[in-house]
Amino acid sequence: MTLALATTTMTAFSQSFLLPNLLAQAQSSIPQSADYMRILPELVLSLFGMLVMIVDPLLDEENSHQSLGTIALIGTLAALASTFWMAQYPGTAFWNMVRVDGFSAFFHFLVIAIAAVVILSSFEYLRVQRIRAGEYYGLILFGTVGMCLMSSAIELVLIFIALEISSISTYVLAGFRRRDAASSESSLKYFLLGSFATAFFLYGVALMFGATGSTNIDAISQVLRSGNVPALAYVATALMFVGLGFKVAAVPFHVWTPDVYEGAPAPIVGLMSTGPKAAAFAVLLRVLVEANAPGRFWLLWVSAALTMTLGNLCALVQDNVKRLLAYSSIAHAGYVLVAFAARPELGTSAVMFYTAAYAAMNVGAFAVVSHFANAGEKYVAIEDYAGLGRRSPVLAATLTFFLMSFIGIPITGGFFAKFYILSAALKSDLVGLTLILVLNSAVAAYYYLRIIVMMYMREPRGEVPVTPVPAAAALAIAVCVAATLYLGVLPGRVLDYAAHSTHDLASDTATPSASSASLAAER
Amino acid sequence: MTPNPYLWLVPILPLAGAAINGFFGRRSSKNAITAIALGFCGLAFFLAVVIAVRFSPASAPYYFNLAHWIRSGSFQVDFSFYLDQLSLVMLLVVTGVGFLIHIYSVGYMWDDDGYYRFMAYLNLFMFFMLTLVLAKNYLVMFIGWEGVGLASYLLIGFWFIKDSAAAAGKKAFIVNRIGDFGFLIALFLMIKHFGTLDFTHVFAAVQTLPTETAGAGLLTAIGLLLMVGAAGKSAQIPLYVWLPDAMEGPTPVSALIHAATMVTAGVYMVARSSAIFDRAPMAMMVVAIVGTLTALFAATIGIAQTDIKKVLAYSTVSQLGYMFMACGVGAFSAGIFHLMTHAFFKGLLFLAAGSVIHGIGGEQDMRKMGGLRVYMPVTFLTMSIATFTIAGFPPLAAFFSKDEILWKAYSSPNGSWVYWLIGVITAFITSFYMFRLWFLTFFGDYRGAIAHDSHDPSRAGAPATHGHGHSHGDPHESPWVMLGPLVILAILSVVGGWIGIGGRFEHFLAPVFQSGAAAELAHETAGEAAGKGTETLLMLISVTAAVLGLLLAWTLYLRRPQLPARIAASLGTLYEAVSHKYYIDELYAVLFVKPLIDGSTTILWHGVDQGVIDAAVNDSADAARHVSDNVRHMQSGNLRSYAGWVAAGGAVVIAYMVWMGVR
Amino acid sequence: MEGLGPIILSLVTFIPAAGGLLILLIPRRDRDIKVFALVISVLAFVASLHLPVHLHRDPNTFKFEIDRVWITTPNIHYHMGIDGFSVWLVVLTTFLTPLCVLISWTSIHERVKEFFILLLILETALIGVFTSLDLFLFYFFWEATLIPMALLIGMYGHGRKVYAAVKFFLFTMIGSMFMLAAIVWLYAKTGSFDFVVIQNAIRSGSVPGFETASLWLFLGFFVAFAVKVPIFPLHTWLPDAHVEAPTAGSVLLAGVLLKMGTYGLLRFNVGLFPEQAHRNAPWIMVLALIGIIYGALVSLVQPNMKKLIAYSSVSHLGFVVLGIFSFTAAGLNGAVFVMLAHGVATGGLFMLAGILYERRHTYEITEFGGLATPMPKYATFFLVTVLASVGLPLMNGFVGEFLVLSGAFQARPIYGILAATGVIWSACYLLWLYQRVFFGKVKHEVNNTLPDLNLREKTALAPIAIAALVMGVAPLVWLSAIDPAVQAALAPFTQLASTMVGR
Amino acid sequence: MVPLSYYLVLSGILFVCGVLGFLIKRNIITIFMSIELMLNGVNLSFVAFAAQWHALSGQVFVFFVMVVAAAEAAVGLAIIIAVYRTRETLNVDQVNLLKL
Amino acid sequence: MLHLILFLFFGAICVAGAVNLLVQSHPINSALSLIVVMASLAAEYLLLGAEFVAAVQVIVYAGAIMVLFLITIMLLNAGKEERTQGSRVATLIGVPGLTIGAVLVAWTLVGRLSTTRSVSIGALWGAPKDIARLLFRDFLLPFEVTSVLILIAIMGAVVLASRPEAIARRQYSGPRPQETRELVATGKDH
Repeated sequence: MTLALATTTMTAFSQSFLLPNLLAQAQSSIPQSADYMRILPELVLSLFGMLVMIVDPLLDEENSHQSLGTIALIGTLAALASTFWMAQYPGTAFWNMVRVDGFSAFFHFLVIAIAAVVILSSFEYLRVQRIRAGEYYGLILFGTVGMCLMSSAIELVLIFIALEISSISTYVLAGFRRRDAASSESSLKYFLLGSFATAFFLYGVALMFGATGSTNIDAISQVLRSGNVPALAYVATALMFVGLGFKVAAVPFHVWTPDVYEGAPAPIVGLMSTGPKAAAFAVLLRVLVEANAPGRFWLLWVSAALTMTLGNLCALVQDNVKRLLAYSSIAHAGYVLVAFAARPELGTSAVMFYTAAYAAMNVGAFAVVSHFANAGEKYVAIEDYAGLGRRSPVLAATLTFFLMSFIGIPITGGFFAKFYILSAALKSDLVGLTLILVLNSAVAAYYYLRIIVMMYMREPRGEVPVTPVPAAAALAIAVCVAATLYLGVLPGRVLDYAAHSTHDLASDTATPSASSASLAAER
Repeated sequence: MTPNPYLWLVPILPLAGAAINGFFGRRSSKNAITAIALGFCGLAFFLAVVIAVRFSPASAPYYFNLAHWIRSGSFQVDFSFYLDQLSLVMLLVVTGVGFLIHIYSVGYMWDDDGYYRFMAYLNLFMFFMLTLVLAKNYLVMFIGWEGVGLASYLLIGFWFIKDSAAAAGKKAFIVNRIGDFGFLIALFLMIKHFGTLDFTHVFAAVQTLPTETAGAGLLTAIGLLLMVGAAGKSAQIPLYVWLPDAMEGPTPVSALIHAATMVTAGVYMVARSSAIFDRAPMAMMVVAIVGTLTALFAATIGIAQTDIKKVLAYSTVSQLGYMFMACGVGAFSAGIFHLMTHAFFKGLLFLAAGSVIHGIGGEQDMRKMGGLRVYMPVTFLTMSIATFTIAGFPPLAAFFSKDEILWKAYSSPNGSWVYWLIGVITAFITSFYMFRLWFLTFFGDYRGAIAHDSHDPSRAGAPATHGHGHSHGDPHESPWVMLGPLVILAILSVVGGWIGIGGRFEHFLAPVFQSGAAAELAHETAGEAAGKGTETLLMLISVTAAVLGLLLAWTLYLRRPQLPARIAASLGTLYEAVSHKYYIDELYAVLFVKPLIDGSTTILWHGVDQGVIDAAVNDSADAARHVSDNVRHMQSGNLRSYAGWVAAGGAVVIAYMVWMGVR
Repeated sequence: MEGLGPIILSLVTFIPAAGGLLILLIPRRDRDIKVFALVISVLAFVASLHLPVHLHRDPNTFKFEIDRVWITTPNIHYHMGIDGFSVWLVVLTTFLTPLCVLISWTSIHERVKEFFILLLILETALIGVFTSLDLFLFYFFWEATLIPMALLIGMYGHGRKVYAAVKFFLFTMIGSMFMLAAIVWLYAKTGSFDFVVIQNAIRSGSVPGFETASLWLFLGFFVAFAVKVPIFPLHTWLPDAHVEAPTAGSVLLAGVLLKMGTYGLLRFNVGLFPEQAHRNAPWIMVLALIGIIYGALVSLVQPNMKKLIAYSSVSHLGFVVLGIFSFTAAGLNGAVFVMLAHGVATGGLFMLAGILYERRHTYEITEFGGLATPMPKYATFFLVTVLASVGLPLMNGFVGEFLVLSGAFQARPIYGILAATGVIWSACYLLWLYQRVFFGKVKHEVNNTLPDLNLREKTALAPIAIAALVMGVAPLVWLSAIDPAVQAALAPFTQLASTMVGR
Repeated sequence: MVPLSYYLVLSGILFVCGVLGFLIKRNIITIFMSIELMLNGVNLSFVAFAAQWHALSGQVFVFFVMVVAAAEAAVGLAIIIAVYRTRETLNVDQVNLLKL
Repeated sequence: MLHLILFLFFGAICVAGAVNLLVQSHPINSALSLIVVMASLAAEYLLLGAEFVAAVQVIVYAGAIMVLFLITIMLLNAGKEERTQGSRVATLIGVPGLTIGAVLVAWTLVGRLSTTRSVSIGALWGAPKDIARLLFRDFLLPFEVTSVLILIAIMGAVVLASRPEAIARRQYSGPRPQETRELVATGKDH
């Protein structure tokens, strides 16, 4: 089996690097070095992914976790570094397949960082849960490639493929807790519904292709901005929204989220609730905003309202922490959709900031949860957290910090994230949505508070063990805390960057005023 | 207006005494305590005398600004003191009588564990009372006003072990608060319309206003509200209820606070505000009516009381009624005159009664007394003087003052013969029940059981009343430290009235009551011819009334002691009602207290607070949880259902978009 | 000259928090921790005294201002400063905290370290609320008070502590969310969080769409503050929170936290939206009125000492709101003064109740009676505090209430009259409480053996009694600082107010 | 001469049949098949549009879609096997441990 | 004309196969009918002049993918599916919603389509050469990226399809997790 793997790896390797050289003769059909620079992080990631695959068979199961994890970590860090390098080469590559701009660089960085932290927090988890490391890390790395491509692709087909890469890898990762029926079930549900939604998305792409004769975002936006929009484009947008709405868990396409999050391994939940979601939001921005999809305003308005309300409502009575956080992630997706409904030049930066902040706190929260869950993820009920504040104060404090960030208490990233969405919404006079958002976040405070109350105000239950936090997980949590705090105390730099790259997005497209005008027309 | 830097010392001295005793009394010897208390109080008295001696009508009034107190925006109030003829009289009365009663208390309270507390409280009371009297503006007056209320609260509840005493104290404070409420509103009106509370400025402002004929007006409102305050402090209808209960306090307290000084504060305040009342005839009339009714009403109750102190309490209420009657008809000077004499003889009465109670071991029920004149001659003598005085026999003090009041009630422009008639009837009743008391207490033979049996166990907590080692056994005379004040007061209640002869007192006070007095004088010169004749006639009538009262009491309680019971029987319900003070307390309980408590409990607390607001909060929380519980069943766990949701949602989205497209 | 100038304010604000963080490092020896906490809080108090001493009297500017850029986007400044309104509230906070430390000396047995850390952090947050002039900073401190308080209630309380804590948290949270929306709107339109900037922008009418939005903004702020005050229908969290909270918690809750609400009304609702404030004054005053009478009546019948005091706070703060919305000099002066007086008096009452709880572990009034015999010193302190709370002249309660009432009376006589009945009610419920607890014979045997106050408790209570007396006798010390701020606040109201009095 | 819309309608029918199958079929494998059916429908419309726009890229998309479909098939069937191992059933209605 | 007939013929087969897939209760039959659909689709591609696609359709879909399906069905020897009533939502909400959506889409496709140009055989110059040009130049990146996709698919298949006991035996120690689903999971281990 490993042999087969090795061979496939080699073929893939050869495909991705030798072929271009073979084609080198045909002039004007040679990818320039700049082109490779513009997909440098993807290249690095897949390189290390293969490295993991190769090393895996050489080590014995017992102590492969550490070494493989280290390799994967190094890979992500290298990719992270290469992101900066990539950012030096703005522009399109591979014949208008990908565009490197502030926007994509931002999401590259975000997604890879998430992957890095998740890998870090998985070190111990894999040992405790007895999960094979090789495929695990490999899949994370390759999945990250997909996410990165999602954020930079400007060609619907490439977007589709990237989407599939990230999805399939997460389908598999969700089912990694092999001994647990829940895990495989979540994997199945995720897979079937995922491909179901992807089919919708694909159909949308087809219709968009039919309506505009192209699948390139720029070309599409040209058509869609030019006066008369074909009716087909509306249907296409609808279908694509269904597909992407599923990926970002917007009501009523959210149904998969709680089940999948509950069944999947905790660190993976941390990954898939942030990484693919961030990428999906990026795609949504490209498809809806950059391509200036028609008739999207009320669509977003309603689904935003529904999403946050339903998410919070359901979360009120959850007793399983993972499930509770799943619903909360639905609610947060709703908050982000509010920003989508705002005027693009305001909303986009808010979206970017929110995804970043949410990633920081959510990955952190799940890192804590996954450490505390223990073998077989036995302890994920809220009651198991009773008295945590007394038994391991630091862990409890960090979790409290993340929960505060969820609630949106100042000097946490969550506050500014919410703040920016609010200000974007208010600046574009979405008073109704603002009120719904405000009420929602007030309600949401209740169920986050439940956990805090459990940890600090209830007596410990004896049988729940508390193992000391291993170094790697501690480091991961620390990184998340630092990030959340940084975004909460000095959001300036990130925000400037987001706003700036919003200009990229807006300038790639026609003037933002045009699209906002089209929005205004829809009200 | 001439400054007098000593004014502020008068109140401060007793305060110092109170502070010293209050803080260190617990650990210092009784002699030290006595020295401190009497020392500072005496100093105050001495200072008052000095001030009085150096008082010259020419340079009056005196004033002194001690310090700023409150300032907000343009409105400002200072700690400032004021001395004119009126406050001089009050000053002397308060310090003098107060000092005497201090001395008396030394004897009366010596054996009480709380001796130091008692002395401290008394001094504290003196401080507040003097502040009240010497205030230059209504707010400083209000300090004293509330302060004496506090002092009386503390002193009534002095034996707090007794629930009745504690309750009485609370009652006194709260009823007073109701009066103060009116007082406050009056102050707010002044602030709003005059922008100041300083007497001189307020009155100056008032002078510019026209006399209000048709009742409803600013001054009338102020006057009525002030009267509410006065009624609270001076126990007038309908707020008199606290005073009888206040007798739970030690007797010196009853004498000092609830007879001589504090309760008269209302009269003083009304007199002080004469400038306002003069221009609010409506308010004046109300004052007069209230006073008259109270006088009669309280007197009738006094008939049927058996507790010696209760009798005196109701007589106090009724005498205060006289004073208000006087003020109400514009005869402020007469009111103050009676106030002064009343301070003497009523203080004397109480002290004597105290000495009686003290002498027979804490018994207060007159039916258990009798024939005490042989046991305690001095007390008997002084008591008799006091009784005759209050009954209004010439030439004793009350004769002049009461007669003055009745005459003014009849003659003054705002007066009428009705006031006079009721006044005379009251005088008759007064003399009747006072002599009833006199006969029951001192004549006949001693009806009390052996003293220590007579101890009512409920008094166990009140050591002073039976603290004497030798108080057991036969009734006995009190020590001289107690009798001394009695004698002095007796002398005062004999001669005290003479300064009023020929309207000297009135002319002395005239500058204070400018307008009012002026009016009266004018009126007198007019009705001079008729005046003199009628005055003597009325005088005779009232004296006869007093004599009749004496005779009646003599017949009923000395000659034919069995008669009262029969009369009581024949009167039946009426007697019942009278002896139960017309059930007023019960009425208030039913009308106000109970509804308040029950209403607050059932309607407000359990009803609104828990039933509505909290319920709403919790219900909405439950509702949210319930909704959430239903909504999450959308999450059936079945894959096809999920697909169904997705498909349906997709359909909705498509439908909307198609509509957008074709629109 | 403003002495230490701008540093002092940050110093006062952050000394406690710094101390709290230092406590983290101290090993878990309870005694050291307590002593250290005491030292820190006293230090903060001493430092804070610098403020009133060197406070400028000129009305129109903030004093000890410090204005540094914190975050460029969004345009957030570290902008602090105080005026007559806030200066005494700061001092009040620093004054009460050492007493809280003393009072919880023995009543807190476990998790002592956490307790004092929370306490000190809470103090910083409270001071911050009063000192910050940047709306974001304000909101931050506002929220920051929430968590330590909720934890104090939930971790160290008794009975249904969790219910109380959650209720407290959610009530405030929901309210402050609306405030956040309003703040964000202001930022969205003016591009600044700075109080002064926004105020000027509004006054100069240079805020787009303000006319239409102002009512909603006003309400947004109002809801947040009304919950905190608490104004009548939103008050039900208060009794629960108080009853379950530990003594120190109650003291700070009643003494300072509630003032955050009234301070907010004064600073923001009145300061930023004068017209709206004026337009909405009638119904707000009605609510305040209901609060006064309703709170008093309900507290009259409470069987639980702390609940009784809690409801009395509802009544007292009704006075504050009434005074604020009377828009008269007397009213505003009085309102601020009542804040301080209530802070001292009610804080004292809660400390006393706590002392009793330490001895008997109950607040039920029926459990006591006749306590004046076994513990006279205690009874004396209690009496003094009660009298201060009842509003006896020469005690701090009187001055404020008198001013508020006269102000309200000038604005709307009938309101003034109705509110003045509060004078009667307060006497009723407090004296009745006093009678039931202290007078009569000792009903329960245990109460005979109760020890009287010890030195620590006396040192904790003496400042309260002294302050109550001094504030009553020499209120000018406080008023003279408050009055300029009042004049400044009333400037936009002069014609409005005059028309009102005319009515 | 066949109007383009005919092809599109046909593709639509296929797609709908796929969705319908997802909704009503109980056997996981069959459900997965109906997903393939949906993809086929999409492919048809791709090709049809390609014909309409005379753009070959449409056909290339079909190629990619097929590749993706193949990959999905591999993973999907593996997942189905895993599920069958733990649950010993292929009936969707019985795969509902995770709910609410 | 002929063209239309052919289209209708293969279209009819195609739809019939699709419907059959739905009505058949045994997976094998469904699979076979799916193959029918694909084959007839290939014909439709030919009609649209996409020879290359048609070829790939037959090779990849009918050839590779369906074989996988059949193998799985055999492996798990899945029987006839029982008609359990697991979900009302699917039938009550999903199906009607689906129909509505379908109708609307069809209506847009037919009615509002910007152009209803018709196509005839060989209308496309779809020579494999041009397609190759597209694939290896314009769409080079997606082409390469699919390799990553495939790699992932293989890894996933390997991980998920391998038996968990392999790991379990080697490393497992300590008590069995007690939860019910764990029992379901581990019930098969021995």
